[in-house]
Amino acid sequence: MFLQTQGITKEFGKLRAVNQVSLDIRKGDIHAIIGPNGAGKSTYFNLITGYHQATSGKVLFKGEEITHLPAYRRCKHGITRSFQITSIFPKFTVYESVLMGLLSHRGVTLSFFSASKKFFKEEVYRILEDVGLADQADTLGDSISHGDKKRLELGITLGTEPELLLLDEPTCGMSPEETESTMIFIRKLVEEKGLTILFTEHDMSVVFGIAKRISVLHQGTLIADGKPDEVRANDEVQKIYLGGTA
Amino acid sequence: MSFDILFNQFMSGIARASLLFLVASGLSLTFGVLRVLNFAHGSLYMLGAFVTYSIWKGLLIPVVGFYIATFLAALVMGGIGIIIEFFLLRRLYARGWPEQLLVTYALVLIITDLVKLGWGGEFLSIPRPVPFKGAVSLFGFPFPSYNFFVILLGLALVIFLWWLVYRTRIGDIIRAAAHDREMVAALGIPIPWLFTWIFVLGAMIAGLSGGVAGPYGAIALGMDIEIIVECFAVVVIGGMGSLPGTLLGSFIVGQVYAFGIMFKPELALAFIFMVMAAVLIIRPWGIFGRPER
Amino acid sequence: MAQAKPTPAKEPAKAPAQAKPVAKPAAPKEPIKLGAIYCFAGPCYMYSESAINGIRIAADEINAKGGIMGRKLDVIVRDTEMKVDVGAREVKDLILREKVNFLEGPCSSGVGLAMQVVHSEYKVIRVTTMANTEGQVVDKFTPYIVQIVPNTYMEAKAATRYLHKKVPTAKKFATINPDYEFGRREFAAFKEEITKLVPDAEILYEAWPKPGEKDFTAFITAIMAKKPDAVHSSLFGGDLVAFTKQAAPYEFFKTPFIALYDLPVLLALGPDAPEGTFGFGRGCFFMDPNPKMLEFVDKYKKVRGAYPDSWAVQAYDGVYLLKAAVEKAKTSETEAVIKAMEGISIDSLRGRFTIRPLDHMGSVPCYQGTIAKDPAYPFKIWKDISRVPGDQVWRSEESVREVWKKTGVVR
Amino acid sequence: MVIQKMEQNESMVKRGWWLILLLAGAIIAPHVISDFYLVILIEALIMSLFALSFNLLFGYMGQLSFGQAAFYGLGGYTVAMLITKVNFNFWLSLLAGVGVAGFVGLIVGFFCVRLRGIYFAVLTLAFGQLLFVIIYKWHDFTGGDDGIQGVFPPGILKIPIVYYYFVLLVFIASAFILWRIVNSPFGHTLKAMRENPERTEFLGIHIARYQLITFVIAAAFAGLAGALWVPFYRSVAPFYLMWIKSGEPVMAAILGGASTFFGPVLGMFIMTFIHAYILGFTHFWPIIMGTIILIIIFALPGGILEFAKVKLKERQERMKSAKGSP
Amino acid sequence: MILEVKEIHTYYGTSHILFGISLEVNDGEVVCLLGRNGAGKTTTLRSIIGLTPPRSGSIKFKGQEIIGKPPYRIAPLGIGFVPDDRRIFPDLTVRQNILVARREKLGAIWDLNRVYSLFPKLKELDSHMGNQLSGGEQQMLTIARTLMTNPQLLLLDEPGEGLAPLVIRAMEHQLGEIKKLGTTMLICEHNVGLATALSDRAYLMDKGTIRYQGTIEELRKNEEVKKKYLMV
Ligand SMILES: Nc1ncnc2c1ncn2[C@@H]1O[C@H](COP(=O)(O)OP(=O)(O)OP(=O)(O)O)[C@@H](O)[C@H]1O
Ligand SMILES: Nc1ncnc2c1ncn2[C@@H]1O[C@H](COP(=O)(O)OP(=O)(O)OP(=O)(O)O)[C@@H](O)[C@H]1O
Ligand SMILES: [Mg+2]
Ligand SMILES: [Mg+2]
Repeated sequence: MFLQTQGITKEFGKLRAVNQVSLDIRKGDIHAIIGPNGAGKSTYFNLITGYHQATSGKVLFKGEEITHLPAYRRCKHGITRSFQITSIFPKFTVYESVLMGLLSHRGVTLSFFSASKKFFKEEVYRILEDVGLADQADTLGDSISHGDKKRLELGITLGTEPELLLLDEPTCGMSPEETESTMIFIRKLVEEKGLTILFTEHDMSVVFGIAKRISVLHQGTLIADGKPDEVRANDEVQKIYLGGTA
Repeated sequence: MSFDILFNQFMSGIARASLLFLVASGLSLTFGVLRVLNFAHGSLYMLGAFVTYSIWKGLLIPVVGFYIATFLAALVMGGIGIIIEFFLLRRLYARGWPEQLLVTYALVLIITDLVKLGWGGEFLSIPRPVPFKGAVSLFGFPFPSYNFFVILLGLALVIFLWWLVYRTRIGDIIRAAAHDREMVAALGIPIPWLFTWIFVLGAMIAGLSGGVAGPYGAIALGMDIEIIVECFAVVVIGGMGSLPGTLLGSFIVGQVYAFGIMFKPELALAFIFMVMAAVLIIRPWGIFGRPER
Repeated sequence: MAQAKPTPAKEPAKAPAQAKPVAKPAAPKEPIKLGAIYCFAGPCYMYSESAINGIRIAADEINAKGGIMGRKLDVIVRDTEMKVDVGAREVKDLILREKVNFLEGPCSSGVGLAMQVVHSEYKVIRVTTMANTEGQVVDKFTPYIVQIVPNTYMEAKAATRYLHKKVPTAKKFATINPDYEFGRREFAAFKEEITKLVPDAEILYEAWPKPGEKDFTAFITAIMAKKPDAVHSSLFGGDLVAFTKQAAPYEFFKTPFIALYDLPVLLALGPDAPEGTFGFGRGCFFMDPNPKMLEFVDKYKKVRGAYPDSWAVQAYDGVYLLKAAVEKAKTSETEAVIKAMEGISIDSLRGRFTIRPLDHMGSVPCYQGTIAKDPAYPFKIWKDISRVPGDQVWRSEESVREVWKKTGVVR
Repeated sequence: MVIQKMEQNESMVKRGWWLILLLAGAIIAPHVISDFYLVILIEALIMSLFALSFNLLFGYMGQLSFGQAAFYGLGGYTVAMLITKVNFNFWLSLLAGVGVAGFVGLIVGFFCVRLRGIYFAVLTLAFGQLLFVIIYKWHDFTGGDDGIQGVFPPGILKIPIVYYYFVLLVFIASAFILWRIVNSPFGHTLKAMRENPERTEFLGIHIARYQLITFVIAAAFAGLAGALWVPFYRSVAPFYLMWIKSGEPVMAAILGGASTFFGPVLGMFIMTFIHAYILGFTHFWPIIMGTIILIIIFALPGGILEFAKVKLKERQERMKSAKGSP
Repeated sequence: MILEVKEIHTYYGTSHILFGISLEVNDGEVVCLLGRNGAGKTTTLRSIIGLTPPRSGSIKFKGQEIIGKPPYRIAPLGIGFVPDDRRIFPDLTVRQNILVARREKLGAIWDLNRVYSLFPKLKELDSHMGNQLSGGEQQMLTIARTLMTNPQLLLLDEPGEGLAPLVIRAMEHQLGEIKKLGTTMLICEHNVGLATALSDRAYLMDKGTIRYQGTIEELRKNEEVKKKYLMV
């Protein structure tokens, strides 16, 4: 089993943001988590990536328990994430930002005396080409547009060459055209690099366009899990979330 | 050790805590809203003391002279606060806090020399005002009634600030602005003036506490640096920008010092920093502070 | 003359190459330069201003009468900001750039000690008129220092005797001293003397407020809780003002108390000065109203519009000491002046005193008195004044030598 | 790409000339300036090293330490005590100074690196003051507020000009090491933590560990600066550990430009020289320094070097666009 | 005409972003700005509210020139701004977040009850702190907060971003209601469904310029536009 959560729960005071969620994510899948606002999707992500510590339950990655590992260790295991509110390096150029992920992943961040410029030039440019930011390589992170920032963040996470990539609303804020290209790109990642992707999204055309499996959260509880068509056919899901839009 | 002695030591700790709170609350307020750690707060306090002295000396009104002088000095410091905020800080909000810190540090240097130029560095002193000249008896031990005055004033200020910050719309705006002034402005709230008034309020509190410190101790050069370091200890222990934190921080520092003096006088000062370090190790953002995440 | 070895370091002071002797024998009409280096910061600010006033008045007098051996006396003022590194550097500046012949100052003892290493290396004499730690002449003696302010040892000893004379029955004592070099030394001397005077004396409590403390409430209650017979203190300046005001409501001054109640403190306290409490000081007009002093007071009042305090008096004396020594040596050359200085006696504002050859300590008097009203002044002054000549209280030569043995001073 | 590379080379050559010129100046300087200014030059160099150590934290890691003087002072005290009390070898004392500062930095840093921003600044201030109070109060061991006097360097190092070349050498070596560090992958990680610690952590970086390493490096170099200073002035005092001293590199970095490598050095040189010059004729130095700070902050945002860099870039851009249009 | 933007040029520091944008919004109309990422939509809105004041050009609101005024002067004239990055005040509860924006004036239509009935979810969260909300909840709150200022012209920057489909549908409905009450709106939105359902007219932006303008019907008829911007 690739990633497995067993009865994972997170409480904020009295609020159970994530309630006993047990879910298996298979290697090579594109797996969507959907649900109304405040359903607990981001919190679920936070539990997997170590941003929050679970109140109870377990997270297993490739058979190993990682429930209480700090975030950076999970990244070393091969789990990388993007944030719902884009999180980039404002005063780094696009190039430098992507380089950071690579430096970290390839374990050279403790080398003190060699010039960082010399590292991984090709790899960085390849990623930049992939996410379509090659022409902005020398632009500062905070002066690219909202949508570009999303793509930059994707590029940064790819630098860590993850096995499991968690994307919190990856196309949110992107124009339809860019959404389309991002979808294509995500699909390509899975097909060519064998990545596993877990993502949340409110744009149903994206969800039903690329997801191979969909899980639905509602008030912290898993209420449906299955192939897109099964989920679409689920009455409860229609009632609380889709409302006939998909 | 008998109870009355311990109680008396406790009360002297409370008196010290009140004075510390008077000063530190202004520091905490400006930090809470403007996110400016005002190094010059101690200097405004010192200047307030000197100004109070001069007004008191000039007024020559017997009984109430001191109270009037303190009130006027607070106003004067408010005026200086306007100048500082309007001409200096206002231009810096968009920049990093280190630069703001440095500007207030520059003010420390400038105000010190202005005091030297204006008052020549003599030690000045204001006698304790009527009706707080003498002492009252607590468990058969005299307790200076002026200390009561300071304690009462501290309490009054706590209540006022608490009401202002947590019970008024201004308070909501203050807390909103502490985080995102651009958005508050976009909602149509005149941010620059809000900030000016907050800073002025902080400066007035500094001036007021300086005035109160006159009859309490001595007015002298160096009282700025002396108080500001302790105020830092107070706000750090309590949690920066938190009103209840400042209150608790003052209490802790006052008591640690008072009992430190009683049991191990030569280490009393070190105790404060030890407590401070200990608190920060357990709760890095102070007792009532909030973690950044 | 024996060479002083500043440290037990292996290096003998073989006329170190780096210390270019700068105070060369000068052309006759070249002015004599005096570097006045004081601490214009915090509590020292006022003392330093006073000292500079005293020095300037003395220099003006001397220059009006044709200078020292026909040479004008130039005063160059420097500020240490009460920081040791700045002090050490400013001394270098005075020596290297301004090429001063002599130094006077500073205020802070710590700064004084740091400066001493530097000017001794460059072989320039410093007269210390304010920083009065014994360390300068005893523990860390070099021949380039002359001290004409009663040192901590003398001062505390004399004050202790006065306290004992006033309250001979007192056995249980408490002390409150600022927690730094000065206060610590005063305390040590007090302890030594009081055990001599009252063999069964007991020190119940030692309070150590930090210098600059303005809130003594907790110290006061802690002291009173011990119910001592008398309290010794070396608090001074603004700290003493604050202490006095905070202590009064506790009826603290019912207990005999002695501290550095000199002119500025009495001025600041005004009506709040506790009558009947004892003070010690270093010599101002009401402590030693001799004709010379009173003449100085008039002059000072004309120039500054205020009464001179002891800091001005001592600084003034310092300039005249240098004048006398230079005139005796007939040159401003350092080694000759040192030789002339040793054993010299001058008539100062505080009466006649002599520089002891061994450790360059002046036999300057210590004063004590009891605070009282005086119709002649708008502030309180002292009565029952006692003037203790320095040679009655200073450390004996054997005792000095003993300390030197420990600290490695060879002479 | 190729053009970009050429431009880069060109600017490297330009920068190289700069450094060579500066170096030449530094070598001949003591022969042309007066004794006193030689003293100031030595001071400025040592303090610059102190400022560089501070700026590793501030400019690169993005954390303002207000307790850096504690390590500076510890370096100084270690040297002073070893030399005066046990007659220790001077060179080994210097090393010990670095070591002690670094070791204490490890302990203090362990607690401090968990905090950010102004909280970090105030916690370092607290620890700095704690160390200050310990040195100040531990009279028997450290000499209390008197400090320790008579710390002489050996042999010809007593001669200021020799000491100058020695300090210059140490400074260049240290600056080179720091320069390499900030441009290494480690340095890149530091800057990333400054920009966005959360993002960096989720890229697999253990923030606290990296900050701690940096803290120790910075403490060690601050200790080195202190260890160089004390034998030059022959004495040490608790004041060296005080927060006011910690403020000096802060000022230097912000005045000179914290985002540039040499900004703090420039800032420190300006401060040291102006200070020495102005104290010559007034003791109202604070008001002048305060005014200078205000002027620089308001007139030259980002600090002198950063401001110059921005202006230069603007000019280049203007020239480029002027050339571009026919 | 309630808003008239003429030839504005806006910069971030030295980089030139808007190259002479002109647009008009009539009273009671809903106009939307479409365009790819980085086209300058947000910048246009920020220029109007005064957060990034244009260097040249003219912006007239109800006939009054507002360029050069700070945001806190512009907003009270009747302009409300909903930023794309939400900007909830973390130290305030949901209720305080809403009330802090309240502006008393005559004929005010929005009050606490009304915004709560618009976003019932917020009512449930009444006493939660701003920093404890989910992304979508924050989005609702930021709209609610701006409505409390009772604006005549509402600038909405991607109001649908991060909202669940049902909520978007509800919001579409609510914005329709707001429109019926006579509030004018200028919307940037990538969600074409939401944008076109509400809007009367649209401007297409590209690289800091206006490329196309027309009514929604015209837009739908234009094949190229349809393919490039509407993806339908
Ligand atoms: N730090 C926190 N403290 C308290 N409550 C929280 C915290 N973070 C989230 N919550 C609450 O937990 C619930 C789930 O939040 P979460 O962010 O996981 O929702 P979501 O499914 O990602 O929603 P959206 O689609 O709107 O992003 C929400 O009701 C939110 O208010
Ligand atoms: N703070 C900034 N500093 C410099 N340039 C910026 C800044 N913010 C945005 N830009 C630039 O301005 C241009 C327009 O950005 P803007 O945010 O207005 O685009 P947008 O149309 O809103 O895009 P999106 O749909 O992605 O939100 C972009 O090219 C971006 O690079
Ligand atoms: Mg979410
Ligand atoms: Mg946008």
